[in-house]
Amino acid sequence: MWINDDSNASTGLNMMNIPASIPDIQDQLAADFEFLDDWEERYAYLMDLGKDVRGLSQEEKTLDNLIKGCQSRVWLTTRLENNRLWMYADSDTFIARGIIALLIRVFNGQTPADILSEPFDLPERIGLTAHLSPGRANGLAGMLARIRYDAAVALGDRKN
Amino acid sequence: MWINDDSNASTGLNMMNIPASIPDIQDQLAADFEFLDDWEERYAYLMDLGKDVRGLSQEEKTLDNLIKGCQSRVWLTTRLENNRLWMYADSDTFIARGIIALLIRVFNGQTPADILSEPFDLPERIGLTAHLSPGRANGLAGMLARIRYDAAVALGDRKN
Amino acid sequence: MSSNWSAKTGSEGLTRPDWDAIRLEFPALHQSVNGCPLAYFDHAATSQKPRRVINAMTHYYQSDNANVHRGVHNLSQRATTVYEAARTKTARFLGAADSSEIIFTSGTTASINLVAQSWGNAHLKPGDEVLVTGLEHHANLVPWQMACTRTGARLKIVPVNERGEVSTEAVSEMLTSGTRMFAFCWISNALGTINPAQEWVEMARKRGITTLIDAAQVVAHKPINLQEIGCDFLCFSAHKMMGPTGTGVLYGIKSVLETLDPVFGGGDMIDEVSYERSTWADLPYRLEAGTPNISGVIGLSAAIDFLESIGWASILERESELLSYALEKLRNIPRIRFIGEPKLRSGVISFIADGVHPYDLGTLLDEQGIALRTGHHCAQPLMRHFGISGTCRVSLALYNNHEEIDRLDLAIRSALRLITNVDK
Amino acid sequence: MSSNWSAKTGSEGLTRPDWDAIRLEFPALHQSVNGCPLAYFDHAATSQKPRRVINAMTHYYQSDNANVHRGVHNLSQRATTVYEAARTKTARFLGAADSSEIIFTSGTTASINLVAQSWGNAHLKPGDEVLVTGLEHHANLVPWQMACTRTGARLKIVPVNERGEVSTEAVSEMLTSGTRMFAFCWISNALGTINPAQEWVEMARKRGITTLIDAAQVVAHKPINLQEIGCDFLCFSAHKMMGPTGTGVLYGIKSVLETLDPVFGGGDMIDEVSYERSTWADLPYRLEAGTPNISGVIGLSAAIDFLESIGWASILERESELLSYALEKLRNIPRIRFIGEPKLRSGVISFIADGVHPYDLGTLLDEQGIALRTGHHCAQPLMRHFGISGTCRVSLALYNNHEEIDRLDLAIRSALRLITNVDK
Ligand SMILES: Cc1ncc(COP(=O)(O)O)c(C=O)c1O
Ligand SMILES: Cc1ncc(COP(=O)(O)O)c(C=O)c1O
Repeated sequence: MWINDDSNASTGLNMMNIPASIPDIQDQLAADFEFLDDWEERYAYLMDLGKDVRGLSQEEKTLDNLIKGCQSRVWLTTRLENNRLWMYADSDTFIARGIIALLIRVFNGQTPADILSEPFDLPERIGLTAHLSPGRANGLAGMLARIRYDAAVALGDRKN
Repeated sequence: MWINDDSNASTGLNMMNIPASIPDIQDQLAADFEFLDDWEERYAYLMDLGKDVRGLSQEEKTLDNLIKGCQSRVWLTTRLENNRLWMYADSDTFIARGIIALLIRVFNGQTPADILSEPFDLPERIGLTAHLSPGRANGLAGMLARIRYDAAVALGDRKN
Repeated sequence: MSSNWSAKTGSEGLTRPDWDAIRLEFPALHQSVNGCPLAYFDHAATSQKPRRVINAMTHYYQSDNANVHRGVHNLSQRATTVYEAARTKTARFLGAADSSEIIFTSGTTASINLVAQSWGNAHLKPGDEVLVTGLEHHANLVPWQMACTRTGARLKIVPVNERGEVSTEAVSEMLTSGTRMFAFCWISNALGTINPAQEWVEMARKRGITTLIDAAQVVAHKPINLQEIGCDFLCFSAHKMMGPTGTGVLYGIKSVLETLDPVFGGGDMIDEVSYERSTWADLPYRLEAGTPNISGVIGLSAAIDFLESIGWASILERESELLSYALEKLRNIPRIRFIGEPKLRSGVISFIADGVHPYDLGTLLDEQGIALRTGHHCAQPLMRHFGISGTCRVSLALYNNHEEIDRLDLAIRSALRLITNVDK
Repeated sequence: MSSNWSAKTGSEGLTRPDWDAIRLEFPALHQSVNGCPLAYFDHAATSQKPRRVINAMTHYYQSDNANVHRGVHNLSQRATTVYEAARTKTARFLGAADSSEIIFTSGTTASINLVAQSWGNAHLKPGDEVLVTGLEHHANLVPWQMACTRTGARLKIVPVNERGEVSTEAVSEMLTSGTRMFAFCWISNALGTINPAQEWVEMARKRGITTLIDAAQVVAHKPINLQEIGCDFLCFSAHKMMGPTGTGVLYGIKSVLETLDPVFGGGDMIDEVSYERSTWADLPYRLEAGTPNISGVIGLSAAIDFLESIGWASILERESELLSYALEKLRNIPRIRFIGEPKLRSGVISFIADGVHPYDLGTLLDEQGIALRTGHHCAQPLMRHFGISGTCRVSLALYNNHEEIDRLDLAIRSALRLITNVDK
């Protein structure tokens, strides 16, 4: 598990470990960010979210799990359990961890079908893409692509 | 000899084969050109002058005698006789022959010392440099350099 | 791509681009030379540039300029975005399968040399044959000579016929079991001959032979669809397609590019470097060592936009109309002899006037503001084949017009009159 | 060269260039990034361009654009004139003995690779040694690794000390009887270290060893006098000296250049081409295959004019003042540790903040409009030497000012505060 146990409530996980819907979590996060109006608060909050990312062991930081397109290094791996996808990740920088944390908040414990079909518009909604320069956006795109790829594989749909 | 025998008068050679001075010949040529005011007449006259250039034999057209910097091919060689330099030249184009003809008119039969010291401003004076694009001017510069180089060698001044 | 040029309605009811308006886009065309309006017929050497291309580069330097790929800061990210967007656009323009098949180089010459060296060293051995045609520009001849010298392979030349064409039969005969590479120009810069590229590639591929197309003279004149052509490599320069100097493209099929070792080492093309050894980055970066010509690539991208804003159908129609007109005019001038009479001809006409050195004719045309090229057009062996040292070459582009061709006709006639008088 | 910038009178009664006016010449500096005015501290990656350089290229495309060297027409002649005048100017700028010693390339990387290939293939054999320093940019390391792999020579590295310097004693020890080539950067792009180039070349020459100087980081900062330095080869890029991308210079002593076979074949570099073989043109054309980056070279020429219009004395004074000011400011920020403390330093400061990834710091600076570079600066082995994966690098140029440095100071402090809060 990648989330501290006491943070279930705020991450949308209920007792059954079934998360809220992807759109709902995004709504919630967007609302959280709405209170922050300068870049310092936004980044502080983002990096703070990143603290929840528990990290991977050295052995799990394989080349296979490394996301291309990140200037900082980001590793991400997933596991399918009861038709729900769980994400495990790490990074060597605070900001990338914050971005992974956002993604994990939204997608952790969701079904592969939902992951593939629900839109992910959180970055635009929280003004992150305006602030997110292309390289960082690239990293984000890489992480999202990886999560969706794993979801597709999980669905048995190997048309990559 | 490179000049048709009947053209001595107009080329500034007197009975003794001693030419007029370099400035005088240039004055004369500049005056000749003054009557021509469009490019057609100027080029017609220039190419006409070129007819006087007698040409070289195949054996004389050596790589050594080829002037660098010409788009058309120009060969030029000189001979020193009684401390006067005589020029022999050829080209595969009418216009280059015309330009050589100008140079030969001015410098043929002059002393190496004069060739090295007298200014050569004919091209500007006849508006040729304005019309002469850099490549052609280059060719002209190459020919002039060759004549002056040979004059310098003749002077025993080998500081090239 | 639909035209965004204010359109005229043609006699058949078709809308046509406003060619006068397009011509106004090219600042360099509107000047006088030696007291006459410039008529630029030297497109095949380098094209003139539309405002859009010039402005794209100026804009880049005025607002986005930074080094690409390695920067965390905004400018660097912006520069990277526009640079990589140009790659994607070029890939789409050519119909490449993937943008990593587009390698930016400094020009056609660099692209061909990269292949001749890297592919050549990996795949050529003594006894192998490299085939080129007798029409090649030195850029597609000398690198193969050098590769053959290095590797012991043999260079063979498909002969040119009296019309300046290379017959498909001759190509077929010379594509033997020993042939490893067939490298040929799609369009000859010296004669304008259009080769049946798709047919030749198909023939070569069936025999397992790698193909390289020199498309330097194609890009401003014909659309390219790599999926149809099917060649392994294709090379061209931006400066011949309304783009800037110092920029070129090497396209290669990904699986083939992947077999290439880098020719140049340096920044951006590495993955890990230690003092002992280095490993290479992925394509396309592996083959792009050092800071690329960022502004040049941006100019290329704008040139693609420009061409597409007019549209290929219009460009093809316009150029073939101009070409027919010019051919007819020139054919009727006494003493003029065409060098090359290919059945399929792009906008190039090479000619000589009997007994007249091309340099003299070119000079006298220049005096009348007419810019054309004289000389061997970097195709000395081809000139030798025709028993001449050079030609006068008129080359056309979409920005030329009928009036210029009329002036060309008259100017050649005056020049020949002048020379004939001297020649008497 | 006297300054043509409206001058201020300094406190010592000396006239000084008006740096504010000079700064206004750089359009890209006057923009906001993420809502803040841009402060550009990434000059070492690529410099910003003055209006004069941008305009020179625009002017070229708008009025003189044509292919060089082979044309009889006016435009082509004009293009040739400006292109060759740029060569002459560059030769003078560097103090070269002859303009044919200046080869235009696409950049430092291409220049060094050209030498590593051509000179390397001709002169290196198994057992020979190539010496570089531990400070090199990948561009002056990877090409030599490749040359050594090809020829069987060995690559040796003069170690870097803890201050980020290479000692002359170490160089002297490693210049052995087996050394054929000593290739080194005059100024390190990663640390700013200035190497005693003249002394090193002298040492090498006395032992008959060929020298190559990577001057990429020198050209905008120090005058170069080749007659004093005495190196065999010197390489740099226009884009790091206020000039455009895609343009570089390879200088070589004529007698040494003459021993080089061309690496690329094509147009312009040949004398005679037949199907069987080709002979090469004279220098410098022999090493410049294909259409050169004409507009790029014109931009380089304008960049030289620009630098000379300010004058070296003023530039040196200005940059050393800015450097001292920045060093002092940064040194006083808690948690900041300089990587490299060379005694002689050009306008580069590499640093890390303990426990902070350079990427995080760089990102948070970018949010404040501060552009600096983070990462390995194409010097991975050097980073490994310091046990780090990268640094933040501030690099300065004559167009920076004190206010920007003040903002840098405050911005780093805010960023670190933010990170420290998270880190708790
Ligand atoms: C010291 C040094 N050498 C070589 C290079 C490579 O220059 P370019 O990328 O322009 O070829 C650079 C620039 O990144 C450099 O700083
Ligand atoms: C057919 C052909 N191939 C190759 C080239 C070489 O192009 P560049 O000089 O831009 O490298 C040219 C242009 O001169 C050409 O016309």
